[in-house]
Amino acid sequence: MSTRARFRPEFWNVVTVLILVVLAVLLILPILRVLMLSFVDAKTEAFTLGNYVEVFTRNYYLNGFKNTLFVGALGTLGACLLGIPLAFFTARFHIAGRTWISTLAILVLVAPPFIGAYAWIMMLGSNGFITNFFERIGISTPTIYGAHGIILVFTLKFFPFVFLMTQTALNAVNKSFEDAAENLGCTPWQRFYKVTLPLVFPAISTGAIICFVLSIADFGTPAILGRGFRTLSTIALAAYRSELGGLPTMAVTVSIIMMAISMLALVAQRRILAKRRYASALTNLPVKSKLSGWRNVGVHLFCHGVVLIAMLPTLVVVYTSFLQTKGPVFTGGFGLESYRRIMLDAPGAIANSFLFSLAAVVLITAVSALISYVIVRRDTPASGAIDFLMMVPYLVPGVVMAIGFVTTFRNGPVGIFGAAGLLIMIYFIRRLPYGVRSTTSSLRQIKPSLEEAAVNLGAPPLKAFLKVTVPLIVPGLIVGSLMSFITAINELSSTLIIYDSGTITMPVKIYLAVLDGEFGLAAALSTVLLLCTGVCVYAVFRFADNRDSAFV
Amino acid sequence: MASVEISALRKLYGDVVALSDINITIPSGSFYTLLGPSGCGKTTLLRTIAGFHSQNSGSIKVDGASIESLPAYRRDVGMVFQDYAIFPHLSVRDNVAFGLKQRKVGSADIARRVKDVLEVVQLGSFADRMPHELSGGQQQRVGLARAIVIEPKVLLMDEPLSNLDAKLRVDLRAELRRIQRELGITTIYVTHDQEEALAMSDTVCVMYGGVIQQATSPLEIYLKPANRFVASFVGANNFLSVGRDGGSAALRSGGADVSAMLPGSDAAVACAIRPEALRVVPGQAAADPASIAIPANLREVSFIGREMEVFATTETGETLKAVARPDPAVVDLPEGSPVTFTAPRSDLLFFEDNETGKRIA
Amino acid sequence: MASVEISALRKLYGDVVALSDINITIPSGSFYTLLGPSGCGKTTLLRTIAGFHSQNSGSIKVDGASIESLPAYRRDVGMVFQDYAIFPHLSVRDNVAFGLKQRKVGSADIARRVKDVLEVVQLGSFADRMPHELSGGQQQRVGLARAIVIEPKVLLMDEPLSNLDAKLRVDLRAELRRIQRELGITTIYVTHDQEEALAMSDTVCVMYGGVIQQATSPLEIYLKPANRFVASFVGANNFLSVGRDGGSAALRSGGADVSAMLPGSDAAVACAIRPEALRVVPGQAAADPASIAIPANLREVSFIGREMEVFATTETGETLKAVARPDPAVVDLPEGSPVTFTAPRSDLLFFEDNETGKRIA
Amino acid sequence: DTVTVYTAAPQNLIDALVPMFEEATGNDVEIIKAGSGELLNRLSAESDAPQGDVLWSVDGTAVDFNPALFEAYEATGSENLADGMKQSDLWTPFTAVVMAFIVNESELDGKPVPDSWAALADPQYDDMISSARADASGSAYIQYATVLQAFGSEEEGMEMYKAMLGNFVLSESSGAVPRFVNDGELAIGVTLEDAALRYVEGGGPVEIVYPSEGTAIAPDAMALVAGAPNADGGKAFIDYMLSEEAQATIAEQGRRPVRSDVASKDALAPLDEVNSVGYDGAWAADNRERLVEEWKDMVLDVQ
Ligand SMILES: Nc1ncnc2c1ncn2[C@@H]1O[C@H](COP(=O)(O)OP(=O)(O)OP(=O)(O)O)[C@@H](O)[C@H]1O
Ligand SMILES: Nc1ncnc2c1ncn2[C@@H]1O[C@H](COP(=O)(O)OP(=O)(O)OP(=O)(O)O)[C@@H](O)[C@H]1O
Ligand SMILES: [Mg+2]
Ligand SMILES: [Mg+2]
Repeated sequence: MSTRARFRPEFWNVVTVLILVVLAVLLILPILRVLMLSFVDAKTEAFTLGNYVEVFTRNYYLNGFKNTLFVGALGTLGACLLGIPLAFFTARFHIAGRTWISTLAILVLVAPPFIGAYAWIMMLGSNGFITNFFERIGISTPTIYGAHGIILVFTLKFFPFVFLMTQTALNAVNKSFEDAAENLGCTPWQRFYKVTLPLVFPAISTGAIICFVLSIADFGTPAILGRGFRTLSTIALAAYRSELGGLPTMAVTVSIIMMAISMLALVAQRRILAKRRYASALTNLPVKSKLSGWRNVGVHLFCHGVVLIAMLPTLVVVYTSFLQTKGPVFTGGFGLESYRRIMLDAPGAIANSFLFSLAAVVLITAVSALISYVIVRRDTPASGAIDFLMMVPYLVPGVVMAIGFVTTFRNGPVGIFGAAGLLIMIYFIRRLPYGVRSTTSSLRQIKPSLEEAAVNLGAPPLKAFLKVTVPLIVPGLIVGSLMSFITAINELSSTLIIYDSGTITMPVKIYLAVLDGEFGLAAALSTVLLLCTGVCVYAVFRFADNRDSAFV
Repeated sequence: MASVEISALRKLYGDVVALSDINITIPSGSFYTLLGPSGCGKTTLLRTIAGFHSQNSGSIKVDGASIESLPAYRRDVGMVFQDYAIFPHLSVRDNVAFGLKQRKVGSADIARRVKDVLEVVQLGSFADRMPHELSGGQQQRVGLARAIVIEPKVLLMDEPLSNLDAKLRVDLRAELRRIQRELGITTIYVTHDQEEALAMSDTVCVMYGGVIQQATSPLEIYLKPANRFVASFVGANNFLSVGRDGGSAALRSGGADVSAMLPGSDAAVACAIRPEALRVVPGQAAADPASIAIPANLREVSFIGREMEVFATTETGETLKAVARPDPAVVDLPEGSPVTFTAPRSDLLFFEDNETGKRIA
Repeated sequence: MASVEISALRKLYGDVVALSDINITIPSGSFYTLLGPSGCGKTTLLRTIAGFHSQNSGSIKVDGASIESLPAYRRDVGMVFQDYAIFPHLSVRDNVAFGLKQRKVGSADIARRVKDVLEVVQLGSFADRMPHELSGGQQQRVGLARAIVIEPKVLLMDEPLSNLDAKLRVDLRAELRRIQRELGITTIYVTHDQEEALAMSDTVCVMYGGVIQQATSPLEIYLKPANRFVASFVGANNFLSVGRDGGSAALRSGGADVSAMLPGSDAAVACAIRPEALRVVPGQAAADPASIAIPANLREVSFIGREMEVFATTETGETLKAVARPDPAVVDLPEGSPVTFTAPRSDLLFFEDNETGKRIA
Repeated sequence: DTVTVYTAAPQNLIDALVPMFEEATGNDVEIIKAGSGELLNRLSAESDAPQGDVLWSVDGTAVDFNPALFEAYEATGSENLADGMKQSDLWTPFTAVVMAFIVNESELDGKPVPDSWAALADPQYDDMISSARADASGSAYIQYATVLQAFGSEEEGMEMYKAMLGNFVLSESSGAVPRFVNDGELAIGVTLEDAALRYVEGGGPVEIVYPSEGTAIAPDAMALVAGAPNADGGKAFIDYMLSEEAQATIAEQGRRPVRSDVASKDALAPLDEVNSVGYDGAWAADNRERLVEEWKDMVLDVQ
C-alpha cells in the first residue's frame, strides 16, 4: 500500500503561526522600540538603570505606587460588588427592562475621558448641585475629591466589564449543576456562592482583571479628582506632558511599573484559572424565574438603581450640553448654542470615529474568534504564548503604544500607512484582548465533543469552526465586539499622537474642548457620541435578545 | 421514611403536555419505579417532585403535607441526575461531601460516611480525582453516591444505572436495593429498562405520553398488563391479529380458535404472546388441546448469551419472536425452514387493537 | 466497506495507561464490539481511531493504509458520541443534515435521506425541534441518525443505546444491525451491555484495564471465555473455590469431586457456573453422575419478568445465584429454606484463581 | 499648498486666525491640536520623517529645550516686535501671555480679595487656590519662575512660593484652573489673563486681579519644524501671524499682541498699568530642570 506522504500543514497550525506573526509585528516590535527608553538616560541617551533607581527610591513614586494599588484594588472590588449581583439578577430572574439595563451598562462605558469626572464634580464637588442640595437641607456631604471619590468613580465606571462577562457565563451554566446543589440542601444564596460562583469564576475574574488593569491605567479620573492624591498614571501623565520635551524616559519607566503591576495580577489570575475549566453541553440551559413581593421590588430597584446611578454623570453631561453658553461660561437657561458650534465639524469626526472603530472591530471579531480557539483548544507552547501576549495590549499605555507605532510604521521602510491605517491598526491591537477574553470564556464553556462531532462528520477544521464553534460563541463574540467597539470609539491617548486633520475623532475633539475649558462644547460632542453609540448598542442587544429565543 | 402522594398533577412545556393527570400513592419506605419509553415524561415528573419546576396544576404531598410551597432546597428529596450534574469544580470527595456539609455534619463523620459510600459505588480509590478525569460511568456513580450519602426522606433516581456495564449494574442494583431497604428511604426510580424495573421495585408504574398506563406490583404488571402498551413494553411483543366472525374468533396466523377466551364483542382485537412463552420446533407440528400452534418460516436465529432469539414469519406475514434456551435442532436450521411455534393457551393475552387498547377479560 | 487493523496501540493520559498494546483486526463489513466495564478504555480507543487524539505508539490502518497522518475530518469514520454532542444551535433536521451538506449532497437528496433516517430512529415528527427541547434518549437518537446518514467507511458507536428503553433498544439494535448489513459499514461498537454485545456482534472484544482480554465470536466468548474476567463479565458470575489435595480436587461447597476435569497442577483454582446453568430444587437432592449438587440455604428470590433470580448461601458461606423460569415450588419458599442447586458437569469452567486468571483445560 | 500646523492655541484663536491666513495666502492649513507636551512628543516620535511644518503657540522654553526638532527662522516683520519679545533665534514670538489671578468673590467667605503674590501665601487661603502643576504645565512653570523673580532673591521667592504652594489645590490641566474658580469649586486661581478674560466676558462671577509685586508678560512661541515637508508654507504662516492684521485679530480675542504698533483690547487693563517683573525667560529656561526638581520636592513637603 503506498501512502502518499504529502505534507499538509494542519489548518490550526497555520492559523497559530499567522497569529504569532501578526502579534510580533503589531505588538512586540513597536513596544520594544519604546520600552528601550526606560533604560536610557534622558540627557546623555546612554544606557542606565537610573530611571528605575529613581522610581524605587523616591517617595513621590513610591506613594504613587501605593495609591495606585489602593484605588485599583478597591475600585475593582466595588465593580465586582455591583457587577456580579447585577449579572446574576438579570441572568436568573425576569427583570422588566433587561435590554434597557444591558444597554445602559454598556453606555456607562461610553464615557469619554475627563468629561465624566468633571460631571462628578458638577454633582458632588464643593459647589456641586447635589452637595448644595444636601447643604440646604442641613446635611454636609463629603466632596468627591480624594481617594474615595476616585474609587467611587472607578466602581461605577468599570462595573459593566464584570457585569457583561459574568452574565454571559451565567447564561451558559448547565442547569443541572444548580438543581443538584439545591437538591442537596443549598438555599438559593448558598447555591449561588458554592456552585454557581465557582463555575463562573473564570469569567468574573476576567472581568475583574480588566477593571483592575483599566483602573491602574486610567489617568483622567485621578488627575481631576485626586487633589494631591497621586497615582502612577497621573505621575506618568505629568512626566509625559511636561513641556521639557526630549525623550520621555521617566514616563516610560513609570508606565513599565504600571504594566508590571497589571502583569502580575494577570499572571496570578491565569494561575488560578489553569485548574478550572468547565464545559457544558449547552443543551440544559438555566431558566429565569419570576420573583414576587418585596424581593422582586428589591431586585428591580437594585438593577435599575445601579445603572441609573452609573449613568448619572452621563446624564449631567447631556444636561450640560443643552445649557446656554457664552464663551466658556454657562449663562443660565437652555439653548442649543453648544450644538450650533459643533455642527460644522462634528459630522466629520463622528464619521472618522465610526469608520476607524468599526474597521478595527470587524478585524477584532474575526481574529479574536480564531485566537480564542487556538488558546482554548490547542495545547501547545505557541497557544500559551499567544494567551500570554493577549494580556500585553491591556497593559501598555496608549501613548507608549502610539509612539512605538509612529516610530515603527510611519518612518522608515514601512512608512506606508497613513494616519487612518495607523489608527485602525492601533485600535485593532489595543482592543483585541477584549474580544479575545470574552470569546475565550464563552468557548471554554462549550464541550469539545461538539467540534469533534463536526470534524467527524467531514467538516474540515475551518468549516467545523465556522459552522459549529462560531454560532455557539456568538454571545461571547457579541459582548467582546461591543466592548472592543466601545473602548475603541473612546480611544484618546494614542489617537492624539497619530491623528491628522483628516482623521480627527470625537474623543480628540472632546479632549481639546476640555483643554480649552469649553465644557458646553465637550458636553455636546459627548452627547452626540453617546447617542450614536447608544443606538448601535441597543440594536446589538435587540439582535442578541432575539437570537436568545432562537437558540441557546 | 415518608409517604408520597401525587394527585391530578399536570405539567406543560409551552404547548407540549409532558404530564397529564398523574395520580400516584407511594407508601412510606417503598421502592417505586417509573418505567416508560424515552420522552414519556419520567424526568419531568421527578423534577416536579424535586421542585425544580412547578406544576401547572395538581398537588404533591409528602407525609400528608403538601410540599408545593417548599423551595427545592428544603424538600429533603435526594436526586440522582440523568446527566450526572457532578460539580466540575469539586473533587469526587467534595462532591459527595457537599450535601453533608450542607447539613452541618461533623467533619470526622463526613470523612467516614464519604469513604463508606465511595466503597459502595466502587470508587474508593478515586476520591481525589476531579470529575473531568472520570469516565461517564464513573461520573454517574459519583452522582449516586452524592445522593444516597445524605439519607434523604425521599430519594429520586433518574436512570442512575443507565451508563454502567451489565455486571456493575446488576451489582449496584442489588446494592441500591439493600441500602434502600436498610435505610427505609422511600425511593422513586426512573428507568426505561423493564428488567431493572421488575427486579427492583415494590411497585412499577408504566408511563406513556405523559399518562400513567398502569401502576401495580411487578408480578401483576407482568402477568396482567392493563393494556396493550404495557404488555408490549414489559416484553410481550408478539402481537397477532384476531379474525372475528360473529361469535367465533380465530388467530389469522395458524387459525387457532380462540372464541372461548373472547366474550362476544365485535371490536378489533389483538392477541399478545410473550417471546418466552413460545416454543419452537422444526417442521410441522400439531398442538395439544391446551396449546395453540402457529406454522411459520424461519428468518433469523440470534444468540444472546444464555438464550437464543428466533424470528420467523407466519404465512400471513406476521412476525413472531421466541426466546428460549438454545436448541441445536433450531439453531442449525437454514433461513426459510418451516418451523412451528406453540404456546399454552393460558399464556395468551387479548387487547383492544390500538396502541393503548385495554386488556379484554 | 473497509477493514481496520490496529497494532501495538498504546495511549496514556499523563501517567494513566488508558490503552496498552491493543491489537485488533476487523474484517471489512463486520460488526465489531468493544465490551468492558466502565473506565476500561473503550471510549479512548474509539476516539483514537476517529483521530481526536493521537496514540503514544502503535498504528491504525484502514484498508491497509495507515491513517495516523490523516486529520480527523478526512478519515471518513462516522461516530456516535457517548455524550451525544448534538449541536445545540441547530434543529434536529439540521443536525442530521450536517454531514450530508459537508459532502455536498444535493438538497432534495438531503431532505429525503434525513427524513428516512429520522423515521428509522423514530424521530420523524421531531425534525424541527431544537436539541434543548428533547429528552436525553431523543438526543441520543439524533446523534445516531446523524452518524449513519452519511454512510461512512467505518462507523464508531459509543454506547449509542445506553439511554434508551429496553423496547426501543431492542428495536434499534435490530435496526442498526440491519442498516449495518445493508450498507456493509464496518462498525466498531462500544457497549458495557454483554447481552447487546453477544446479540449484535460478529466479533466481541472484551477489554479490561486498557488490555484486551479476549476477542472472538460471541458464541466462543460465551462458551469458552479465555479467562476469569471474561467469564464473569459475560455472566458466569458464580465462582466457587476448589479444594486441592494432591491429585484430587473437590468443590468446597457441596464437595463434588472434580478431579477428572483438572489436570494435576497445584495452583489455586476457581470453578465458575453460569446462573442459567444451575437448577434449583427445594430441600435435599442428589445429583446424577453427569451433574454436581450443591446444598444451600435460600436467601432471596426475585422476579425479573420472565425469569426468577434465586440467591442462596452454601454451608461454606459462598453465594450462589440461579436464573430460571419461575417455579412456584421455589418462589413460595420462605427465606432460609434448604434448597439444592444442580448443574451439569459439562457446564463447569475452571480458572486460575485471580481476577484475570486463565481458563484451565 | 498645505501647511501643517501643530498647535496648543485655544480654539477661538484658531478659528479667528487660520481662515484669515488661508484667505490671504491661498495656502490650506491642516491643524493638529493638542497639549504642548503631547505635540512635542509627537514631533520627537516623527523626527525621522517630520509631518508638521510649524509649531504654533507654545511656551518658548519648550522649543529651546529641543533644538534638534526646530529650525531657526527670522520672520518678516520681526523688526516691529515690542521690546523684550524676541528671546531666541529658534522661535518667533506670537503673542504675550500675562499671568494673573482669577477670583470668585462669592466663594471667598468674606475674606479679602488677594492682590499680591504675598497674599496668596497667607494661610487663610488654605485649599482655596487653584493652580496647575509646575512640572506638567508650561504656564504654571512661568508663574513659579515669576514668583522666584519677583522678590529680592531666589531664596526669598522660594520661601514665598513654598508658602503659596501650601495653599494650592493642584490640578493636572491649566485649562481647569479658571473653570474651577468660575464654577465655585475654588475661590482663587493663578492663570493666564486671556483665559480668565473669557470667563469675565462670558459673564461668569469672576474678576481678574494682577499681583502688585509684578507679573510675567511672557512671549508665546511659534517655530519652524526642522525638515518640514512644506517649509515655505511654514515660513509664510509665521510671517503672517506677525502681520498687523493678524496681531489686531489676536488683540480682539483678548491676547496681548507682540507688535509695538498694535494695541491691546480695551477690556483689558492697558499693559503699562500692569506691573511687570520683567520676566527673564532665558533664566527660566536655563534653570528649569533644577527648579522643577525643587518644585517636586517642595510638593512632597507641603501638600
Ligand atoms: N424544555 C422543554 N421544552 C419543550 N419540551 C420539552 C422540554 N423538556 C422536555 N420536553 C419534552 O417533554 C417530554 C418529556 O420529557 P422527559 O425529559 O420528561 O422525558 P423522559 O421520560 O425522561 O425521557 P428519557 O428516557 O429519554 O430521558 C419529551 O417529549 C420532551 O421532548
Ligand atoms: N482526560 C483524562 N485524564 C486522565 N484520565 C482519563 C482521562 N480520560 C479518561 N481517563 C481515564 O482513562 C480510563 C479510560 O477511560 P474511557 O473514557 O476510555 O473509559 P470507558 O471504557 O469509555 O468507560 P465508560 O464505559 O464509563 O464510558 C478511565 O480510567 C478514565 O478514568
Ligand atoms: Mg429523562
Ligand atoms: Mg466511555
